[in-house]
Amino acid sequence: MAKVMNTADAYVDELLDGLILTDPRLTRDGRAVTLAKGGRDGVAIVSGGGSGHFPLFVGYTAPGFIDGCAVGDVFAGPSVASCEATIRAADKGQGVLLLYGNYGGDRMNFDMAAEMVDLDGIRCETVLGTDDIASGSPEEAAKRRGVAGLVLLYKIAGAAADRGDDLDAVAATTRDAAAHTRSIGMATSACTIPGAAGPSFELGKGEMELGMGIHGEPGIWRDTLRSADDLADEMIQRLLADPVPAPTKRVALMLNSLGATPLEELLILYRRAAAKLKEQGIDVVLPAVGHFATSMEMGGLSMSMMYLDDAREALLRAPSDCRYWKV
Amino acid sequence: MAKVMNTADAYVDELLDGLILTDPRLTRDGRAVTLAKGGRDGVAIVSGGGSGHFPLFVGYTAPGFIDGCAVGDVFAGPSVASCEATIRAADKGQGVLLLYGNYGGDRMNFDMAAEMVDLDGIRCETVLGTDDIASGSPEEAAKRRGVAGLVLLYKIAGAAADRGDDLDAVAATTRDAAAHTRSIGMATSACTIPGAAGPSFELGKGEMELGMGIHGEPGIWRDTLRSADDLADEMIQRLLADPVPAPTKRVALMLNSLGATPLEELLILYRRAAAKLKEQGIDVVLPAVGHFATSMEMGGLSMSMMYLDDAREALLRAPSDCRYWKV
Amino acid sequence: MGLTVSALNAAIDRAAAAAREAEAELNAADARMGDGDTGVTVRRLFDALAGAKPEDRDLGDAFAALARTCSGATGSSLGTLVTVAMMTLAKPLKGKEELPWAELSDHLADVRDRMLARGGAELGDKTMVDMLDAIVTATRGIDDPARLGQVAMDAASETLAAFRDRPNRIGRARMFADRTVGQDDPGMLALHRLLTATVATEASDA
Amino acid sequence: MGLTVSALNAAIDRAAAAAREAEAELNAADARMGDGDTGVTVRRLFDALAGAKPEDRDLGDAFAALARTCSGATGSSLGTLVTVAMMTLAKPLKGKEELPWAELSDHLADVRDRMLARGGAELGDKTMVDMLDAIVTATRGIDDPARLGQVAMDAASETLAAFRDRPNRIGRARMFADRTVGQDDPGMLALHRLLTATVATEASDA
Ligand SMILES: Nc1ncnc2c1ncn2[C@@H]1O[C@H](COP(=O)(O)OP(=O)(O)O)[C@@H](O)[C@H]1O
Ligand SMILES: Nc1ncnc2c1ncn2[C@@H]1O[C@H](COP(=O)(O)OP(=O)(O)O)[C@@H](O)[C@H]1O
Ligand SMILES: [Mg+2]
Ligand SMILES: [Mg+2]
Ligand SMILES: [Mg+2]
Ligand SMILES: [Mg+2]
Repeated sequence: MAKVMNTADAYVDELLDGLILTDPRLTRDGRAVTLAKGGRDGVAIVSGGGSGHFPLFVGYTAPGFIDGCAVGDVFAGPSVASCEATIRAADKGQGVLLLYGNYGGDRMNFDMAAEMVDLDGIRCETVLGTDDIASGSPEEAAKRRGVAGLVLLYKIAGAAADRGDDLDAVAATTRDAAAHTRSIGMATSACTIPGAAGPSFELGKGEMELGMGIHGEPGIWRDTLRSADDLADEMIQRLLADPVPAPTKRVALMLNSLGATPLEELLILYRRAAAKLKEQGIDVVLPAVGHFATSMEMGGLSMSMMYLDDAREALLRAPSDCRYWKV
Repeated sequence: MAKVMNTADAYVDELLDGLILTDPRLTRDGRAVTLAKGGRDGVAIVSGGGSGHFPLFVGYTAPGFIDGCAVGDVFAGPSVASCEATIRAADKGQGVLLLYGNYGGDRMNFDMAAEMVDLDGIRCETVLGTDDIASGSPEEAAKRRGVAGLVLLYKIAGAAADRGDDLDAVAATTRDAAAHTRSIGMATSACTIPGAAGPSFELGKGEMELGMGIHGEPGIWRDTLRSADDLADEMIQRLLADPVPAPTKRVALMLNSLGATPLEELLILYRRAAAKLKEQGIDVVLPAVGHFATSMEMGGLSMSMMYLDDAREALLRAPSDCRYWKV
Repeated sequence: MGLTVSALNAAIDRAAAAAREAEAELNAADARMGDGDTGVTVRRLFDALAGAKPEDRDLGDAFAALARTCSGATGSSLGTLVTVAMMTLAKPLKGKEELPWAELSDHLADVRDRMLARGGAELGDKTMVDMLDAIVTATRGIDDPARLGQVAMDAASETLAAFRDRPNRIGRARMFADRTVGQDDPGMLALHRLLTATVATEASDA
Repeated sequence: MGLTVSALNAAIDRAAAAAREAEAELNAADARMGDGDTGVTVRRLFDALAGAKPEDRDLGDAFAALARTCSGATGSSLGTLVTVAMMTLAKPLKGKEELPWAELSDHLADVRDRMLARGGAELGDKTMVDMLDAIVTATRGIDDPARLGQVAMDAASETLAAFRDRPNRIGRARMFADRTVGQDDPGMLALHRLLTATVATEASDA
């Protein structure tokens, strides 16, 4: 599929130019994007990650969500310099929560940036998105990668900061929410990094793969043509089987298109997933179906589930104003 | 690309089941979906069209937008029976604006339905979306098809009805807005109708086509790999060259992904399009970048432009609550 | 002898089988100038009609029931034109159990006129209505069902051939009318295939 | 004789050329177990370094400047580990215009330790740090630059071969470690290719 772009090397900078033009609340200093207008005064939430997952990460730089985002090349982490610049720009003197996906490069970069700003007295806490159950066994849960569930964590952290919680409290609330969030994805077709000759993997016509990573990392199984109901059943079963500290009977359920898969098909899957949860006595109180965390034109979807108590439900329902979040 | 579905024949009904589950404000009677809670009391706005374009059409059944939607099979119009049922369910005694895209089948069906409900004293007015400039010359503007620009018309009509305008006034305002709305699309890859063996057309790797219809109808030219800037220039030039009654220097600009094309690439294109408009002294006051009217997993995008005066700008900015509309 | 509900039902079954067989061919024909769905449209429509065959002996009621089924089963242009046809036939045949073959042509003329009024096409635009028009003219006054069927089929085949090298003038196809030259109109092709099957039924029933 | 800024600059140019050449190979190696971008990462990184070659004669300042360039140029794990390397070298070399070749191994040992601390990998996980570790050990005390280069290259080649049939133990690759058996680690492969080019530079500069 042809890319609508100019050059591969200009891809990220040009898309950020476009983003800033569509949202006058944002400012940009190179690869550091911050919410200049309409943001909160308290604890700042900063995220970052590779491009190619829009609206994740930078699209959530919005009231009620994150205050700043460090932007990497397509499928690469943000540079140390952009992490540092974003933290400095977002900080309001109340400390900064670094909230991003658990990828090796990103961790190193944010850690280095945090050490640098620490020299100037800016305090950072880190919470990692580790929701992808296909990227590690329950015993290795801390090594798991972050996928679309991170968006739910943005909302939690943003609402906690909005109500005036201090850095430790925001971090604790978000960490607890992360411990109650699980995702699993499946892919039906690959995507191509701008400038690359072709996709870095290929799925045959009518093939699908469960558990594939958002950069195309191999998954749990590859098979031909399973029905939507069959997929929904397996995804729900795997999510529910994964242990969490204190599971509740109320969940937020996010069905996310990785790009090419139409929302119609997410709705078909949603229908069955909600019914399966109901069978287990679990209610979906916050359904979200859309493009929240993509892999460019990749086909497929992810299902994310956050177990809710009253506190988390209230935070997810708190007012916000992000054009890529509407549930 | 594998479809996430059960059977082709169940595709539409199952997606509607899912839709209703994600939005408790909606009710469904077969292929007639209506806003049961939170709707307006005055003039009802009813639309309809084929499936496979989500969130168009049925996704806009929401406060501030349409009151009901008749849903067809994928890429087929809604049946006469579903048009009639939707009109009857949506009507609040103040008359119904039928607002849909100018496709032969849809017109016949809505016209027949309108004649039937007329027997029971339900008054209907019709306004057609005819924004696709590639589907007819300016002299044949009335024969042009409706594409993503219809979403902007929903917003105009909904806001006019919300402020209490009567049917004639809502129709006149919407008709005038339609006369000021123009779109052009381009495709980079095809899509497959559920159950079909493959896509009904093929674009080669790295090929793109300007002016292709949302069902894959052939376009103006097919070419290999043009740059985003080049495309933006041509699209803007073609849109501006198309005559409208009273062009203004303020526009709403919608960049819509047909499905697979990532929003990143829309933002790259947006950057140049906004600059081109600025060169002509035209300001974009309402940018919209997202998946508004798709063709399942088709690659490509459309650009829609509505010339704004104060009245239209106010209507587009009026409050609404649709999860697929956020600008 | 004339058209009865039982002959109609047999014809619908034949048409439904023919529609299943022609699905891919009709989709392909439509893909060349439209949205590629004529085959699936026709197949679903006739599946629905075959699944709801009227039990009434009154031809008018039967056509009204078929019109209701059509109106709920499809939203395509072709399907809606079939609905128009059924509605058009329902009114004058109300109360009749048999329609003399010799009168069929006049009723089809009404159908053609209603289709043109509803769809906004004109004769010569290269649509299924052009084929219907040719059938109306060719079959006028014929009361032998076997001959009527043969004449209708010949008219359909000739129309298909005669229009093949003319441009389509309605819908999206008119935008690249040149490219439709040499191609069969999918609606005409559908009517031709269904007619072939239906005429076979009538002949064997006659 | 020892490492100077001008030798460093020449090495960077050679490495940048090597990175361009190896881009596709490294991407392909990464595609088998990671996200397929090691080649583009390394190419962009060394393009940036080559475009910002330090002018200073002070090795410490030179490495600090390179660290700054790195830190802004890439966000990949590999790139950040290179940043860590530059930062690690900057401090002890501050104020020196030449680093005796015999001392290089000790400095690289510091680099290795900082990389392990920052990245959280362990020796044996099959990363580029394993290769660096082998180089550190093999080159200890060697002060002839030609021999040092040859020994480093041999160590790199041997490490590549020795680890090829072992499983990767970090990042996503550990999830399907079995499938990484028989495959070169992309970071090791990158280091090997860059070293080959760099050693050639040093040899010709020596
Ligand atoms: N307005 C019209 N008047 C007469 N015939 C029409 C009209 N529109 C479509 N048709 C006929 O229907 C055929 C297309 O049918 P189909 O593909 O099922 O419908 P759609 O165009 O809705 O996809 C055309 O080839 C033509 O013969
Ligand atoms: N935590 C780590 N510790 C040591 N080396 C690492 C680590 N993470 C990655 N590497 C090295 O970097 C290589 C991958 O580089 P690259 O593809 O550029 O980065 P990324 O994994 O961010 O896409 C791996 O093959 C490995 O040698
Ligand atoms: Mg990477
Ligand atoms: Mg159709
Ligand atoms: Mg068609
Ligand atoms: Mg990589």
